[in-house]
Amino acid sequence: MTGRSTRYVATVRGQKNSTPHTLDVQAHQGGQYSVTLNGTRHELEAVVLPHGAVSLLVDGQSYGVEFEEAGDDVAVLVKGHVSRIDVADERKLRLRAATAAFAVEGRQVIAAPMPGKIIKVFVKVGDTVTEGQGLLVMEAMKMENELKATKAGKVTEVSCAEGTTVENNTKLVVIE
Amino acid sequence: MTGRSTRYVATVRGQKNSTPHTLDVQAHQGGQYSVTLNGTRHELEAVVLPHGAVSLLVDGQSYGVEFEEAGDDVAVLVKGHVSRIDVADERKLRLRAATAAFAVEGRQVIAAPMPGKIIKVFVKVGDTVTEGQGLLVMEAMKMENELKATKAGKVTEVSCAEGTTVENNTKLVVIE
Amino acid sequence: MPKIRKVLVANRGEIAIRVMRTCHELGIGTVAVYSEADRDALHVRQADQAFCVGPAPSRESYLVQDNIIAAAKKAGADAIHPGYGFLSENPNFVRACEKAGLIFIGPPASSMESMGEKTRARAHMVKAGVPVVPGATEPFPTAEAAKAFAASVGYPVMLKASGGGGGKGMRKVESAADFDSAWRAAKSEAMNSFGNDAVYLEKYLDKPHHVEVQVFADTHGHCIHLNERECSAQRRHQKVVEETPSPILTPQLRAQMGEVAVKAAQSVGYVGAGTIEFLVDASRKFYFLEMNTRLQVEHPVTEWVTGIDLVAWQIHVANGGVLPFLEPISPRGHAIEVRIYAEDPRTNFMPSPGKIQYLRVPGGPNVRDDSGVYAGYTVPNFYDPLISKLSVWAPTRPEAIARMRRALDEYVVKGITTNIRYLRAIMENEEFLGGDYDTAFLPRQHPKLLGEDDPALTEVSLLAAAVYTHQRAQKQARSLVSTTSSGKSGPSAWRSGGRFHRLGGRS
Amino acid sequence: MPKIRKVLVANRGEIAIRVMRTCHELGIGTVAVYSEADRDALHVRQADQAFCVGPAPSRESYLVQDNIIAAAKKAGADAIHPGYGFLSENPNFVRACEKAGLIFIGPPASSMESMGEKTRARAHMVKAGVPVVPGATEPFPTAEAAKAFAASVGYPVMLKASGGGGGKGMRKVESAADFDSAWRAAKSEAMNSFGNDAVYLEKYLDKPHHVEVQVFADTHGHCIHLNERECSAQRRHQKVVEETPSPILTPQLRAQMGEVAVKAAQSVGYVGAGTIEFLVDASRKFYFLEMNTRLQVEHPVTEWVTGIDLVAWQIHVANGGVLPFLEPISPRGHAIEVRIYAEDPRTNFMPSPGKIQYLRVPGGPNVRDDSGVYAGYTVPNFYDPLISKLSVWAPTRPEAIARMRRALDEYVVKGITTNIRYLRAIMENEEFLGGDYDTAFLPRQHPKLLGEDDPALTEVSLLAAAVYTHQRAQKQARSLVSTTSSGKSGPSAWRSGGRFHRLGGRS
Repeated sequence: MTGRSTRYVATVRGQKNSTPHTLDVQAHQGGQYSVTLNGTRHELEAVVLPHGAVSLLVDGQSYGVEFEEAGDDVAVLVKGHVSRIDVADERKLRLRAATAAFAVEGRQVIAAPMPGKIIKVFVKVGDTVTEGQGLLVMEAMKMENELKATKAGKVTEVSCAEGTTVENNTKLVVIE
Repeated sequence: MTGRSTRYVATVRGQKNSTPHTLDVQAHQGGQYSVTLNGTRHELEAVVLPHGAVSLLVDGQSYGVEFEEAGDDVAVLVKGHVSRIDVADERKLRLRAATAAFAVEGRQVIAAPMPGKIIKVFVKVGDTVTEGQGLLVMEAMKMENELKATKAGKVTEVSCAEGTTVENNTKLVVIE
Repeated sequence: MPKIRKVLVANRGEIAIRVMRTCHELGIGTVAVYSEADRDALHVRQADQAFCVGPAPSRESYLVQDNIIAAAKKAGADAIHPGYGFLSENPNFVRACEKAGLIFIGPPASSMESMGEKTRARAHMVKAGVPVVPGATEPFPTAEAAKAFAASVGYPVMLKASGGGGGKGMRKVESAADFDSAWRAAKSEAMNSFGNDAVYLEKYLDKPHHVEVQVFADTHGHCIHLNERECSAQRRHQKVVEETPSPILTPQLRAQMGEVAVKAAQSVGYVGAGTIEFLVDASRKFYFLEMNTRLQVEHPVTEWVTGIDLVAWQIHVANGGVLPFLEPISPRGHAIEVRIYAEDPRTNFMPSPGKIQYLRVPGGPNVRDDSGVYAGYTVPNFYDPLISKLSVWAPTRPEAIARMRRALDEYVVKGITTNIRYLRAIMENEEFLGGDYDTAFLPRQHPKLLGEDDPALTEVSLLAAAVYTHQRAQKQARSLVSTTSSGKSGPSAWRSGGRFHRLGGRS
Repeated sequence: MPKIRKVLVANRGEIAIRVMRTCHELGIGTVAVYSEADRDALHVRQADQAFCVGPAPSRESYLVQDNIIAAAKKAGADAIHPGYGFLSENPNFVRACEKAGLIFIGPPASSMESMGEKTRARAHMVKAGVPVVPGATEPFPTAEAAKAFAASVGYPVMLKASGGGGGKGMRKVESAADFDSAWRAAKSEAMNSFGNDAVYLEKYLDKPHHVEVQVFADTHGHCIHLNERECSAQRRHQKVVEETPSPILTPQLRAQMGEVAVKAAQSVGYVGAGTIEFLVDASRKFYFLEMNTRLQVEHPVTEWVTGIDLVAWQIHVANGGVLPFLEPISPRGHAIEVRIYAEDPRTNFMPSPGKIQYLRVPGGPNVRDDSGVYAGYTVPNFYDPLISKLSVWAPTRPEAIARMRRALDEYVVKGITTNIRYLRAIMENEEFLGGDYDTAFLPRQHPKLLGEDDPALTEVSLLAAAVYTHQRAQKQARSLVSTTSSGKSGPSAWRSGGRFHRLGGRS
């Protein structure tokens, strides 16, 4: 019960109020953990089920939890509720502080969210688009779906043509 | 459609009338086969499903089939119907003919059909038992189950003791 | 009368399985047809026999009449059940079946023709004295003519494909400014879906409910109704939730609508299972919308409250049988159905085909699952994204809603994104609970239905993420120290399980 | 009256899940308890909260009253639902709950005591004027005394555990020669199962049917019956198939038995859900057998034909509510339940614990699955081998049987041996179809129920085996030729899928 504990700093992505949370994790035998979150200590027990989900008991409350690694973040699914969380240990935090100056604003890549057929392309390289503007229409599973710009900018690349079939995740349009 | 065909001789185990059947198998593209059984030609199409079963079409009749290798035999499960079949090609048949003289009658090993606890042992080494005679009682899943001799003979080995817990497939009694 | 002994089901997915289930119970042989993309689909295994009818695109397989009929002849089937969609409302196919000596399980070609094209159906109904929505009865040759007519009945108006159904080729137009783009979209969708780009328009009603009446007719001149279904929870005119009884119908209104529905069916010499769709406006006036001349997707709710197997009745009527009951049946209790789609409500309901890694369907009292998929199955990209219909029954509407919530909580589909959480949100939405939700309910409540963050679950997620990260770090440390000590893994072999998709939206 | 807000379910498996489903629908919180062997069981995840109550053996976990009550207090539960088995019929546990300020969802300790011990129950019933089977009312001190009594009432006789139920500790004795071994077996099983080796005996009746009546009583003096269940399909006194209505009951007999059942329950001041078991002999005389003072395993068939959620009624009554209906309810249609066990009918129903590799439960109209397992779950060795209860409803008995056949054909459990095929054979057995099957039906028909070889399927098996062998030989040949060409596998990656066990019997 008195093992060494490790400190983590976690931030929930995409929330209005994204204050970092401090968590101290102490591992015991048999998948049991004590975790202190914002000053309150919780007893956790985690069991991995055959299909990959984790049965998690938090102070006796029962949750089915699934994890997915999303870049540097961990995505957590619990009761249909999805959070994307950045969890950093102290070494990682120091590293980040050192490289923060080099961070840049990313460009926006619109990729095919499913395999399908390109029905219509509304934009060409050089066009200026506003947030929410329709870029192209794909057909999949008998439905036509419009892909929209998620931010304003200039179209720098259009890598699909009307009438062609594209695979999942194919890059279609780039906006900068 | 005119590929080379291979001949097999198959015998269904445990049937009253166990005449060997002759089968000529011709493989085509995409999991398709022509098989001639006792002079009648059948068109087969086999697709392996994600959970290991095979979806088999025989002249358009649809069957879900499962296979398990059981020693030299193939066990086939179709619509709840289990057959254990010996399938031999010509090389195997020649080999068998050559070694047939050395075949011996096997001894009978009674193994634990499930993990459980030995409640009672009725026999000891040297006892003569008749077919169907009770050898021992195991408890598993709250039920007591009697294991019986599947043929008459003499007990040559008793490798379990009352009150002990045994794993699945543990050898318990040998009769010769 | 010839007895039906073997039925070819000219469909796929859940409805093919639904029809085969009844055939199986009746001791009738079943024949599946499948496209090249569907060789491993569940309906192929559910059937006694199965024949390939062409490549993946429906137009080259499930819609090729000759291939379907050839399969039926080869299999020795004596009847064809069309399910819904595909060839189910195609009178030419009915005639082709008859010519081939096959019983078509459905209405005669003539009633299909009378009801198949919406403008013709309207004209028929007007003649039969059935109330219809104010609007034009003929497709418009040009956008200008249509626009002029829209101005005369007043906005908003609805554009509708003359040859269609299922919400395809339909567009609501709020004002003259939006007319042109809506007109183009409706025509193009109509052409793509039905091979016919004729479009007409109607006045859009005030807070309309979509309420439909199930009718059933035999070949002996009997026709009854089996009560209504409330189908106002629609998205792009695609039904999402259906229930019966309708929360807004009085017994008087039910009886009136039932009577009109029977009259409508009789006026076109209908036979078999059919559905008369009505719009019921804020003043509870009802208007004929269209008739679906086939089994409806949402038929299970009617089965729940009547105890009738509608597919068994279809076969019975096709065999020349007399309807088992000749009086309307009072509904018993309340039933709700939701449609589980492989789609992502957060990205404008984008379809999400892919492999189902894990599946657990709900069970227990009065829960019914009609699905066409199985664990390990890859939902293909070529067909409708409907993977399951979940329906429940309970003595009262609030109990049925509570049961549906429970059933949705139990439903696990891993590997692809589904609308299960969105459906769950509908079952908690105040407007839905109130019962008086019109056809604009889903678009209106959309942001709410996507759900909000729950602080308690966020806390659990933080704890879980910390433990996950900690465990991962420990494992990495261990594997750095001793990569040679094999066999003995840690106490709890964590792994990132099956994928759950589109977690944080696009990036 | 205190409102129940959170229920601890002192059970595991399908019944724990059954109870939690209703709690969930009622908005009542749920608490699971589990043994160390059950940490990954489904009921732990189904619950809102879960607490470990001890090691795997029930006597050290599910039967430890203090641990259960401590978990309830810790979780803040205000009531305990015992399910069936375990502590469900233990009056001391009822008192312990009361002492701890917890509502026990079940009858008062006093009615349990009056009905719990069979000999005492018989005496009570004789006093209340309820007909009982001829036999002794007290346990026998010695085998000799019992044997003498058996001779006096005449063979065959039944030995029964005084403290038991569920077929444990029961033995039919055909003649004096078999008496001693049966006596020993019954006493030892009684001791193992109930910690009490008292055994009594009764005359064995001619072609008896086991027909039981569901009763329900509230705390306001109301008591009704909810019709009967026919449970004569038994093996070693373990029910295998149950149905309602009983095919052998006339409406008169139903009314009579219902009346007697209500009288029996009232005579012991009963509250909640209970079942009066009767034997009905060849002349249709009926005799009180025993009362089960808890929810019965086979309660779903009653739920099907009445539309009532019996667990919801239990909670309602425990909350002090008045029964929602005070008149008997006519059954609607017909319902059948079968019990799916992890056992092998071919090896004397040997239990077969192990890992469920793949699971697909049946769906479609009027099929209900109550299971306590999931794909990937390892059925442990410590508890009852019941893995699922499958039940169906249809308007008539023949339709219900056809539906059950269809549902069993759809049920796929891979990795462990089950009795599904055996259950399927029951649904085709002439005697079962006839409806007049007594309690000796299953042993009598045993060889037939194991099934016979089907020549058509043997032919398919031969073809399949040949193709399988051919494919395997080709693959071996290929891998001998080029073990280096990786990535590109054959067109159809055959593999010997999940195991299916005990294929050709033992060898």
